[in-house]
Amino acid sequence: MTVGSQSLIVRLLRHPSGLVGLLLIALAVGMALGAGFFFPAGPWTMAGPPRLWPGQNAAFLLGTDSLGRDLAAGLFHGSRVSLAVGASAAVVSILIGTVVGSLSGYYGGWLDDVLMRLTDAMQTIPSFLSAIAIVGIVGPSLPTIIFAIAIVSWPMIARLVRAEFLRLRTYDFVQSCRIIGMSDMRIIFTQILPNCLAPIIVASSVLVATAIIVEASLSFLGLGDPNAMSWGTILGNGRAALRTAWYMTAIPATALVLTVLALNLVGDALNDVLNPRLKERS
Amino acid sequence: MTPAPAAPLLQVNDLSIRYGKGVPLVEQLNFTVRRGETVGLVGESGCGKSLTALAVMGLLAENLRTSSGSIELEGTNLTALGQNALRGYRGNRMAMIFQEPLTALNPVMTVGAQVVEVLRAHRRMGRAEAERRAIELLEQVRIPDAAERFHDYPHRLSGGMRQRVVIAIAIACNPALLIADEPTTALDVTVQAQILQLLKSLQRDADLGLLLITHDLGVVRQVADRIVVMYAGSVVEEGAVDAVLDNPQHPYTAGLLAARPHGSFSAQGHRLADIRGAVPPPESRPGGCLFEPRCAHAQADCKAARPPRSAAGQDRSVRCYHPVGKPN
Amino acid sequence: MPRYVLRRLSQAVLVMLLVVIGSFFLVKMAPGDLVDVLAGNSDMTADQMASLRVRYGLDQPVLVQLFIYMSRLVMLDFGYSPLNAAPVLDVIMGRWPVTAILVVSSVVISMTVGTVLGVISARNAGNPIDLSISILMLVLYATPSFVIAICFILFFSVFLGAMPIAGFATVGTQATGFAYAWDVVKHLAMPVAALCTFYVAIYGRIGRASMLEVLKLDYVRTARAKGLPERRVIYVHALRNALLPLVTMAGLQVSALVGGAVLIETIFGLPGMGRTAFDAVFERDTNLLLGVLFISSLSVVVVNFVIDLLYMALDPRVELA
Amino acid sequence: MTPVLQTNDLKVHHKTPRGMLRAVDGVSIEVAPGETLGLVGESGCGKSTLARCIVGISRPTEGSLALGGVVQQGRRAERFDRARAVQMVFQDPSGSLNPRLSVGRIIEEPLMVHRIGSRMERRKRVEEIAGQVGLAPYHLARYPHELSGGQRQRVSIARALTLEPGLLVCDEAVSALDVSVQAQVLNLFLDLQQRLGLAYLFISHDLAVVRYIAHRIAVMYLGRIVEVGPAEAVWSRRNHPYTRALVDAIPDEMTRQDQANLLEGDVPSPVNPPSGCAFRTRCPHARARCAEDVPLLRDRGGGLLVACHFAEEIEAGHEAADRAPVALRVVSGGT
Repeated sequence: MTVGSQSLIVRLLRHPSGLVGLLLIALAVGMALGAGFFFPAGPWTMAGPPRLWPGQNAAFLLGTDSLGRDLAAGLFHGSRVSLAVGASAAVVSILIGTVVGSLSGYYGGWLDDVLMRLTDAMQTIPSFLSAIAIVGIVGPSLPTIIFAIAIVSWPMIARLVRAEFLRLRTYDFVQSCRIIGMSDMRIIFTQILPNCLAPIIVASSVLVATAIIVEASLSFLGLGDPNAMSWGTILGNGRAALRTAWYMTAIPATALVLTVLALNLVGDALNDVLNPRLKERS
Repeated sequence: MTPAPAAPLLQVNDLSIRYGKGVPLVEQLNFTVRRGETVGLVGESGCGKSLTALAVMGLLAENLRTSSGSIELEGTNLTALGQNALRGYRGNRMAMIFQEPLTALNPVMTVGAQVVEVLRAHRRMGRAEAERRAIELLEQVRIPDAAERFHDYPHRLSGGMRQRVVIAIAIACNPALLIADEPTTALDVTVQAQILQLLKSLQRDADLGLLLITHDLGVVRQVADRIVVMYAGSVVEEGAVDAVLDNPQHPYTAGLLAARPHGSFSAQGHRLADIRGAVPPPESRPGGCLFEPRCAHAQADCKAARPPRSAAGQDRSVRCYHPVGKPN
Repeated sequence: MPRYVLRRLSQAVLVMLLVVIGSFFLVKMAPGDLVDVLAGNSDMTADQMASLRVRYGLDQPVLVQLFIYMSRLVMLDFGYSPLNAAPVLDVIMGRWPVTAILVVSSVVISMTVGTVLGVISARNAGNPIDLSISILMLVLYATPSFVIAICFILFFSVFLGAMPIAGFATVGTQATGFAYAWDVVKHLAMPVAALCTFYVAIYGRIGRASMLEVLKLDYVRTARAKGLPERRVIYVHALRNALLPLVTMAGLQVSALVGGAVLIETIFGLPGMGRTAFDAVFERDTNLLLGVLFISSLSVVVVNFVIDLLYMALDPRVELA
Repeated sequence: MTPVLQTNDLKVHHKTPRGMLRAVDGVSIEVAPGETLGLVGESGCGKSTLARCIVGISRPTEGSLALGGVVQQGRRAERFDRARAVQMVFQDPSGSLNPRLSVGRIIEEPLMVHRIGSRMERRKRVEEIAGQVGLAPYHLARYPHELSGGQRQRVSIARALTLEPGLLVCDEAVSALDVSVQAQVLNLFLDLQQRLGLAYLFISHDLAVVRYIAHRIAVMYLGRIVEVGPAEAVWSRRNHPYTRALVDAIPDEMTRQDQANLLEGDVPSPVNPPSGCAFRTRCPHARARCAEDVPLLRDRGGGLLVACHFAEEIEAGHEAADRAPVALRVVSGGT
């Protein structure tokens, strides 16, 4: 695969789900970047009368919550937190997962046994349960939440990377590198890892999506960072008024679902674009 | 050699196979297989020999299609039949053996069940009767302890044994035509010899028409009566095996024979006569003779147009403007 | 075969050991201990607290505490839950069945529905049926279970008023037998459905991909070459092999469902394990939290072990592994 | 002259769930500078394991291995010297090259790992080697998937040659190629040997290929060498019944032959090999003694070593059969 990142974007844009997904993600990112510009007062300011329905007042297009905070401001600022938590949790779990998976798959033997049992154990404890336990015990703050999400998500990446390493390790080009005297670390990082980037990239889009959902779920349960307004926080706040003012729940939920959908669409498109087996046939 | 009966068992006329609407992968293919005859279809990878076999069986992938010509089995044009009608022929009047015995059998079904299944698909047989017949078939392909192997899963058997099971499935309904696509390529040479001998004896006993697809001229010489040599999607030479291999007329056939390692370099000091370059992919095939870019005997007229099929003796033809070898 | 079972069993024990150690140290990270929690609920002198610490072994070094904890676990002694004023085991035993019903019915339903949709999708690959199923899958895949749960409540309970909004059964019901069962079914229908949707999508997507993959394999071509009816090729030869990755998926799903149950049980007010864990975290009831983590992990390990046996029955090649 | 390769009773055993797998079970071979030793055997005979052990991918369980007279200790520090002594060419031309690297980079890599020369010097050297194996300078910018199978194998050879090893281990290096391309690569191997004085350990399942290219041939069965000697002597004298079966099983494209000496069954499992002579379960000449005594390699004259108790008898019988009129040969099978 000789394709640079630019033509990857181009190919994604040619793919129907890639195009839709990228547009939606661009929208979410645009909201996050423009939050300060459009709503300089921040999401916490009680700007208007409480419980305004969307469209009721032109100044508050999406209405206000029970405390009179602008839902649109919450949505824009919330996208910052949701996307940031999603992306950083994904990055951390990819780092851990890749290191564990590479070592496990490349060296095999007792190291593989130890790391795989550890991975098994991590996947055995119900992941959302341990996320709640970690956040509940350590205390709800964004770094803790990111850490909790990363710690329950890396096993998936570790398994994926390990499987790729097991497959690629048997390839003659890897053996050939050992024969020319290349060091193990150099083989892992310059020879094998670049060849399993494709599945990692595909998985990472799903990982960001899952992380966003987990953060929202935690906030929904009241375990979110009290100082950060995320989509989950708005959802949690709206829960009490579900029967009378369901728009408070529906608006952040829609944003959440669309973002997750977009990430999955991009994941599917990446899979099609990067999958060499599909490419060979065309 | 037995005299040729009137109607051939299998007749392929001007067959072309295309990928979608693209360039043809196989073009204007003509050959016949007669009853009780073994025809060796020979060529290097990418020449279209396996595609031809799949086309005869009606098993081409969905994105491939036969774009022209006909395939006649016992006088019926198979290309005109729908999948439902074809199903009645497959496994019944014609059957196929594949290259990879390791993957050709369903891993989660016992070998016995896989033989029984084909019997019950085409013959009105009760379960018990089909099982009896299946064990007979496993014995016929010389699987030791057939009654016990009947209950084994494929992964328990060696490659050679699995290929025997595949053969048992193929001959279960006494087909008239058996297509074997590189049946021994994945096997060791001593096992290859066993399988070839088995195929030969089955063919002789049942008066089968056998279409043997292979890249190995040695296999063809040992097993086949007639040979069809393919290059880049097209037949370049055909005829009786001994006649063609003793006196090849097409430079490609001659080149293949000469390129095969023979003798000892350290003792005799001879170099192998290789064929320069590589087989062109379908989209960059030349407009003239397909072999022209690699041919040592090419002349100016070879570039102009595809050479026609010309008779080169009884039951023999060659597609070349400047045939090599002794005239027959 | 016994050899393989034995190896899996020893792996399972090892995994449980890691779970116990991991969750123990996680809980130890909490500021304050059990005695602080107890003290928080009553007036206790420093002396009383110190003597309580001695009684619970909390004055010992952490490793000794771990050892004591583990030796108690072997006797199925999970300690005392201050939150419920009852032994942890009793609390869990009362709530375990609710989660079990929720999770088991979700696995069965999502696997069945997902697989059927996946196979239909694969058989119609590329045409409108496939496209519409795929779009449905995408939407279900992207919608978190709690959002679905809220939608269900809004539509069925608030708007239509057709379904009970919360609880395991009607409060104070006197119904028995079939009537009681029907009451429970009505109460659990929405929670189970909400818990299922995501996994229906996962099974559907994996099932479709797996089926398409298998249909390309050599033995499917062999089956076609035999002249078998297409239905037999699909359902006998392809499907059984395509199911294998789905069975593996089921193992992972059980663990995730137990986690997901926390949200669903909270939303629907169900007295299950997830809800209990959530309360334990909030009230800092560490014994209860450890107990829930242990029992739910143990259930996951047991289910996975059973699934491995099932896999072995489905795939005769496993004995070689 | 010091042999470029010498193994002494080399054993490579692996643990498997079903017992110890004796992939290589006491192999002693020697390759002189500039010589080609052909190693033939069927799948599972241990020839690839032996190759991997010689190039340092796996370690010997027992026995010794010397490259250019230097006994290998199996230390990590040895890997640079080993790399300069022996390199390998693999079977699968699509899996042996990193798909993400350009051909030039693939050939240059050994020089980079060994920190040889400046960038310009390395580039010059790469072009020079590419020329030697018949690749044009424009090929260097290509990626492996843009090349044909034969060209990819040339890239593999070029990469193996950059460190100027004395020995090249070729593991089924031409087996995946079509006959016409196979001949090109075989000719290239011969050219390079003449020009550079390379020695080859040429491993193949194809006895005809090995006979053509090798000076000497070693025949391997279930982890052991059963016959070794000058190529023509092994081919024509066929003292070991297994060698004989291998030769007879090759379908000859020049003449139709009767296959009188078919072996029965498959190669037994190397986890649980037969007692005594491992070949006895398939051997038409097997007798009671074969189950008890392990036959050792014996000198049969003319440099031919054979591990068979009845080699004399078989050679005599073989000559008698060749003299007998063809009509008398029994055609087996054909029921």
